[in-house]
Amino acid sequence: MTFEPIQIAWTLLGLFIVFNVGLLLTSTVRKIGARVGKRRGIRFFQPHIDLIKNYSFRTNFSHGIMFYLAPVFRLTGGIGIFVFMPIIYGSAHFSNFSFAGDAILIMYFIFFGTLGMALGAGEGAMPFSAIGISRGLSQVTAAEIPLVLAFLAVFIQNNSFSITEIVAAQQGGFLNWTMFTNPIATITAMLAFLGAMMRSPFDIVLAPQEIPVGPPTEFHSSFLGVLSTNRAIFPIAKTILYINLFFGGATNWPVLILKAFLLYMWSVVVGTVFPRFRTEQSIRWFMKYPLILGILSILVLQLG
Amino acid sequence: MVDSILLNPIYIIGIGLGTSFILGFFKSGRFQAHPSAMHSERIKTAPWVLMIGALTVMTFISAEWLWSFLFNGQLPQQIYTAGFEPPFSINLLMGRNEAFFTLMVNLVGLLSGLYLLDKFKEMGTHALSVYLVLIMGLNGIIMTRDIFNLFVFLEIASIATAGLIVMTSDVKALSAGFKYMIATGLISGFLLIGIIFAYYFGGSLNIDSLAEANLTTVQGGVFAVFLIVVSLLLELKPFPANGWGIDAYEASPVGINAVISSASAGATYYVLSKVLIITDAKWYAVTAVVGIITFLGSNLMGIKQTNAKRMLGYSSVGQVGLLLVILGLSEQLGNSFKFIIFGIMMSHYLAKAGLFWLVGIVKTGILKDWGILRKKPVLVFFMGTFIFALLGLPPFPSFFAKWTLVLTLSAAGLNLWVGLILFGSLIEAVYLFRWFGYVLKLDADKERSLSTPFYRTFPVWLFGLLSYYIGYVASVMVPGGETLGMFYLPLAFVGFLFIIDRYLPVWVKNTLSMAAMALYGWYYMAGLSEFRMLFAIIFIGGGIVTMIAGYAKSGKRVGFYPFVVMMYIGLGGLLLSENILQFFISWELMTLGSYVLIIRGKKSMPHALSYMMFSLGGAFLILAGFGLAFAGSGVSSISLDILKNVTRYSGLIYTFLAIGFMTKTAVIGLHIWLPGAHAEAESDVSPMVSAILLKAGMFGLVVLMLAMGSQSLGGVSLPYLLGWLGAITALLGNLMAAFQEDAKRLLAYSSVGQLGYVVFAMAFMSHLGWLTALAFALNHFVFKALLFLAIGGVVMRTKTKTMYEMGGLIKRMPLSFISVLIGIIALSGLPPLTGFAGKWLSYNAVIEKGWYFQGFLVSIAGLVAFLYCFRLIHVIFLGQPKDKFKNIKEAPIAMLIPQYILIGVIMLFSLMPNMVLKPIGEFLVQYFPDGALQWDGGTAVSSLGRWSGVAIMNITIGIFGTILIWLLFMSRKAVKVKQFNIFYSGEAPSRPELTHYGYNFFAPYKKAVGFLVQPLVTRFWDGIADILHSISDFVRRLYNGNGQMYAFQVILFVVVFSIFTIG
Amino acid sequence: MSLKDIEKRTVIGPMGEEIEIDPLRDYYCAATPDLKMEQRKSSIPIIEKFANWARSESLWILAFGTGCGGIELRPLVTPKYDVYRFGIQIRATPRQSNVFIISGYLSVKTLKRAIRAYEQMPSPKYLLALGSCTINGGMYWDSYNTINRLDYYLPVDVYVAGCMPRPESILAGFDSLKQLIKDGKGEGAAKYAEKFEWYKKNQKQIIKDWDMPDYNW
Amino acid sequence: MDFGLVAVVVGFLLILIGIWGILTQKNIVKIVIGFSIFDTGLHAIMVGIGYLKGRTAPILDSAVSPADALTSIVDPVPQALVLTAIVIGLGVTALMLAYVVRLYDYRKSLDISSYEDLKW
Repeated sequence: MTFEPIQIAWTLLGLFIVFNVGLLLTSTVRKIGARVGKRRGIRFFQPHIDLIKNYSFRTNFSHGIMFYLAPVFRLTGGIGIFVFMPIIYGSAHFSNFSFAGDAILIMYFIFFGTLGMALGAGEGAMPFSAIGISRGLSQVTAAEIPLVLAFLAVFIQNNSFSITEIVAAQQGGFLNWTMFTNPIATITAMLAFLGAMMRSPFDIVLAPQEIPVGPPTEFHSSFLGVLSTNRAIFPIAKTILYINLFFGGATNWPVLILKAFLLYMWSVVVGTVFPRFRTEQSIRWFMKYPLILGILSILVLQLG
Repeated sequence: MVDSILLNPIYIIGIGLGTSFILGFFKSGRFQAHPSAMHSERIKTAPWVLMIGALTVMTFISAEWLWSFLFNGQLPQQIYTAGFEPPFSINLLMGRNEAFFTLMVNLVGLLSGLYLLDKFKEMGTHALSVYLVLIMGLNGIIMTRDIFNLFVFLEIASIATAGLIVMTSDVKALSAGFKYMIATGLISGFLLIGIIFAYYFGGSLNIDSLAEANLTTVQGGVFAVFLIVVSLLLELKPFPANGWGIDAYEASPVGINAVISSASAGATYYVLSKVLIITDAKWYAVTAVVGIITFLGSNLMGIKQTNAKRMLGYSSVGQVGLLLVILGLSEQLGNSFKFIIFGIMMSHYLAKAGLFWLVGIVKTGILKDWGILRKKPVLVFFMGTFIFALLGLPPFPSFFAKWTLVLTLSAAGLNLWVGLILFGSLIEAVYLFRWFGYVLKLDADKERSLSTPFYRTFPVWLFGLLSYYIGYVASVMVPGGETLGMFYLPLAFVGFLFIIDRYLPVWVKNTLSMAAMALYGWYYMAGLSEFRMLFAIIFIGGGIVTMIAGYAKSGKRVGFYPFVVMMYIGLGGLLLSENILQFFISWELMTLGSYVLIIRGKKSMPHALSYMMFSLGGAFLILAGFGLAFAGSGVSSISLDILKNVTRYSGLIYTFLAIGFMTKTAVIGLHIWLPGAHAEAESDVSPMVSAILLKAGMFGLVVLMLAMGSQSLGGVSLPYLLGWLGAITALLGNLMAAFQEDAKRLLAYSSVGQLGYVVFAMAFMSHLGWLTALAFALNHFVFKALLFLAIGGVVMRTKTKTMYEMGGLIKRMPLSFISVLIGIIALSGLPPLTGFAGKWLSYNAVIEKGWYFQGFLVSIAGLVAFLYCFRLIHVIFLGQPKDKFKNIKEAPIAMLIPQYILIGVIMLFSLMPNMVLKPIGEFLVQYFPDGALQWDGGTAVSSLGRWSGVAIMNITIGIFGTILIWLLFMSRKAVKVKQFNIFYSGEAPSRPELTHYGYNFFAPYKKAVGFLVQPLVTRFWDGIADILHSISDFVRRLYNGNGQMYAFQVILFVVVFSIFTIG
Repeated sequence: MSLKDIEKRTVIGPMGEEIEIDPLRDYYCAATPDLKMEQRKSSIPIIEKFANWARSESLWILAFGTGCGGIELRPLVTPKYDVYRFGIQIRATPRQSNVFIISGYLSVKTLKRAIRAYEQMPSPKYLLALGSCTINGGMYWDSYNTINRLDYYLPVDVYVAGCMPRPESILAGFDSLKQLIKDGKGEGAAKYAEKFEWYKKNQKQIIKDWDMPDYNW
Repeated sequence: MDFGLVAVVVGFLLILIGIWGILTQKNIVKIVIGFSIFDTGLHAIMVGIGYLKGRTAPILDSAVSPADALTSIVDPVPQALVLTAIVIGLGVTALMLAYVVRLYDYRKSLDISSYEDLKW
């Protein structure tokens, strides 16, 4: 695949769609949460309004250079995993810049933003941010344990890292999805997914009131704006990765959005039901069933 | 020289006896028999001059004879006394060996005589004549061919020894002398019975005639042989019947125990070798067994000693044990026997005398008071020389001897002996290096001064320099010695650095050393290819870059540059070596140089010791492996290619060599030396020993694996084991790094983990695996040098390594911050920087090979790396700046320059990974043709996926830049606030110290996975050390100081010996 | 933090040198609010109007119950009142909030925290005062340790009278605030900057242990 | 009865007695005496070994003429050796006694267990 400048435009379009879908998904999810509590909940466009408000503060201040760079790192990480991933299977326009790398690249690019964010929060000099980061990093590394196993299982199964090839292998009926061809790996990945989404029971990182809101406590106005932009894009981009690896990918936007919504709902449903883990509890949890399942998923492939 | 000028060797005896007789005419001085009269009258210098004159003539005669034997083809000469030929009279023999041994005895006698000038003046002329008689007796022992005459000379020597001791005014020495007399009296009694029976059954007293009589075949003759052998063995103080000897070592004045240790051990040893010809093979074997027991037992007891003289006593006895082993195995050693004996004997002789002399100069036996020696750096240098010589490190004769010994023994199939000898040497190294560590590191008593008159330092100087010369001689004699020319010029430069070391400022020496290394690289390395070239770039290029940081130091930095250069010569030598000898010498040089560099750190004494122990242990394993390979290849060549042709023991060789090399890469289980050694080293040494030195182990593995491929031991594939080992090392190393409070320790543990990746990847034995390993290695070299330099700069400024004491340094040291930031991004393998190359390749290799679970462990290790990376940068540079670091300055420019050079390398490698990886892949194809990576411009394409470093870099920069500009625009009017302008729940922080979250940063993580990082390995090794020390402490209680107990031990030894030999 | 913590102190640096620390100067930003920044408006009116609309429809309250009325805010997020549907949310950090609710009487001790929290919010920010106590001291008008009139110390945008006001009244207060913002009159922060000296004088008059810089960024 | 054999047997007995003395006596003077006995035993053995039945001492005087010396004297070598050994034994004993004197000067004790300063 060679690079054509027009692809930038297509990618930006895809990004715009994902950005808006992400914001809407956020409000939808919160609305659903509110309806469970018999409230009406926020308006559908509330996240958009919040974003605009954040960008229109008059005063702001900075703690230093990393404080600037943190949101940049974070959003670069979010957009990065989006642009390095083919979005719509079979569409030349929405394959983005996936020629640059494969699933391994995405796996590691996820941390790009995490690390940058952590650095910025660190320069904020707020001890609670640092505590939040400590929790977040610990938890993420634990959540990655089953994730790596599940991803490995998919790579082994397809003998490829290329997302396009993995999606291609799942075409021709939903029974070809990894979800059905390798259910154990999928379950493992979905358990890991919970840890990556920062929702209950794995939301001690943000723990409002205890450590105000964790890492982003000091971020405000346009800094927060950039972070919120990432909050819209990043989860969707991550979800798309899961869709591509486990749920047959998507051949058009509606299917993609539907699958993304359903997948997103998984963490919401779990989050509404379960209380919060302490950090070490969640680490231990990931090292139990998800780990065992992950090992099983590879053993099954090796033996079968 | 013409024969006629040669003085008759009988003059040696004659002059000795005659002069000591004449000495009696001088005023004797007052011999103080009573302890209350503490002040003795000092004698004049003249008698002493007379004695020195006599010794000089005796030395000259031996030297003259040796000269003509060596260069004039002189034939051995028999000296008949009383005009009869044997067996009717006593005959002496002057042959090449005799000349050599008498020269040894006379030389050390002469030098000790010089050294003892002061002591002799106190002790009076009696002492002078007894001393002369002692030397004369030793000469007689060597030259006589008559077994009864031998007895006489032995008695003379031991009576003279006891006589010298009796003249000291110290009750401890007196009691020791008395015990010595009881034991030697018994022993010579046994010898006498043996001699008379030998005469009875053999009909002669002449050794040669007795040898013809085949005593061992005669009924009853065996008894004579038994008594002679056992008593001569006892004279050599075999373990465990040697308490009397050890006490005598401790009791006698230092110059005299130098003679006892180096001369009389040599002489007695020579006697045994002379007398053993009247026996047969069985007795040789017995000698070897006694020898090895002595070697192991004495060295074991040495490790618990706190007194230098006693410790050296144990060491002497141990060395003699080693000589006995060699003598006992002389049959098996064949032609190499003489060379081996020569090497070991010379090292022991020079080193032991030198060390005993040093004891006298320092004037204290208590090892922990030896820091005072640092007042005379030259003496420290010589002490190091002696210790290294004693332990058999290059370039000293015993190195070549031990090398030949191991190779020859292996070739003869005597692997158990090799193992025991190497084990004993390792134990010996424990106490000698601990001692050396004390000298280099412990605080000296400021009050005391070190008096070093010329007559005391001269012998030390002479023997120190002789050690090097004899080492050179040995290196020429050793098989393969002609290939050692590559070391001459570089080592000459090291010598030059030693000479100028105390006079030039640091920047001159730094420049000189860098220039020399550049030349070395240019001149020697230019012709290298493939792996060797790659490692040359890391070793020499990296070495030069890290040395730039040396400009940050001021003063003279004495004792630094020679060893830096030595280490790099060793590293370079590894690459240049074509045979196992060159390789092993290089390995040892590197170890030596780095040991001294490491021990320079403020608190690194114990860590340097454990570094040395693991390194030596590893080196001995390598030596054993080479020995087995030498034996197992079937061709008697020492070329490195023998590893390819190994037919026997291949699994064992592979294991030994792999473990040996992995002590350097610090694989888990062998890693405990690393954190301390790397963390406590100076700020510019840490990058050298971490980023560069560890790669030596990797290069060893490269050589091993390329030559031997995959081997298996007991049905288990060794690379498979290595793979698991590497993966576990990676995970545990990284986990341990995450829980460190000390920044440099954190980096050190991170090195453990990173080298785990390397070992893991190399174990694949596939194209992609090796590509991964090399990518990891290059990357680790760059970022670890970068990080250690940056953190070193920070430590230099803050004077602390504890991270939570720092904080917020980004404000004061932004350039260092950038270095660390780039370093940790590269380390953690985040795209778009170079670290990702290794990660991506390793996934490819893992899937291709099917090592999923190992690969999984390594991935998790990579994730854990995020934890410590973040901790490193956060706790030091982010968070709250502390009060006391308010005015701190940026790291010195000399430390920043190498950092930014390395950052440049990282950036280049990140932008154009194909520039580096493609050529590597091309030469890897010839070793591993399958599964090579395809390159499509800057894009790597494997069968599984693709990776375009350039594209990723550009896209990332594009996105990053756009967002940054957007954010800068949106927050263009931002007010810059300070550290306490934070939301603190409506409160204001009170102190930065209370507002910095840094201690136990990953507390919850530790709670959850702390069980994985229990210091089990440390406990294991500590346990081993404890057990050794306990055994040592238990066994040495045999020597309870009671003379009767010692006599009983002697008798018991005779009884047990008889049960095992003739019983 | 106490008064002692802002006293000058001397510490020994790593090189053995003495370092003088003046916490107020070294650890706090000394800048005071810049009126120009506080009043900064887009030169294009429609954009400013749009921004004001967004500000009014996205009111993030700082979760800081300053007095007895704190408990009265809770019903707002219950199904019965559900302020979320009006774009009102609660944040735990002042950095991300733009509405500060002083819920009832304000003791002097809390006033100090309230000032700090208010100043730490980015502009434009709005202050909603609940209850009589914030207007004239209410039933605590002669208390020794509560303030009587909040307006002396912080610029109040909207008062909601009552003791305590019902949630409906608070919602009405929010409505007024929204209207105020939409009309471009929600400029409490600008007023604070404009009369900064006066506010500080009042604050320092009543807060005896003033242990912070004049303005808390 | 072979006189030589008797001498050898007695010699060995003396050696054993001497060793027994050295190992069991606490008094260092007695130890020296034990050592002398040990030495004497040695000398007896040496003389016994060189003894040939019916011959005389190897001294060429009026009783033995040089001509028939070879047949009428015992082996002269052990005789020479024993003389040397006696001299050496004397020297050793003297030195030991010198030690005893000096040790006693310091500690006023003849018990060997008072002199265990250097050990381990």
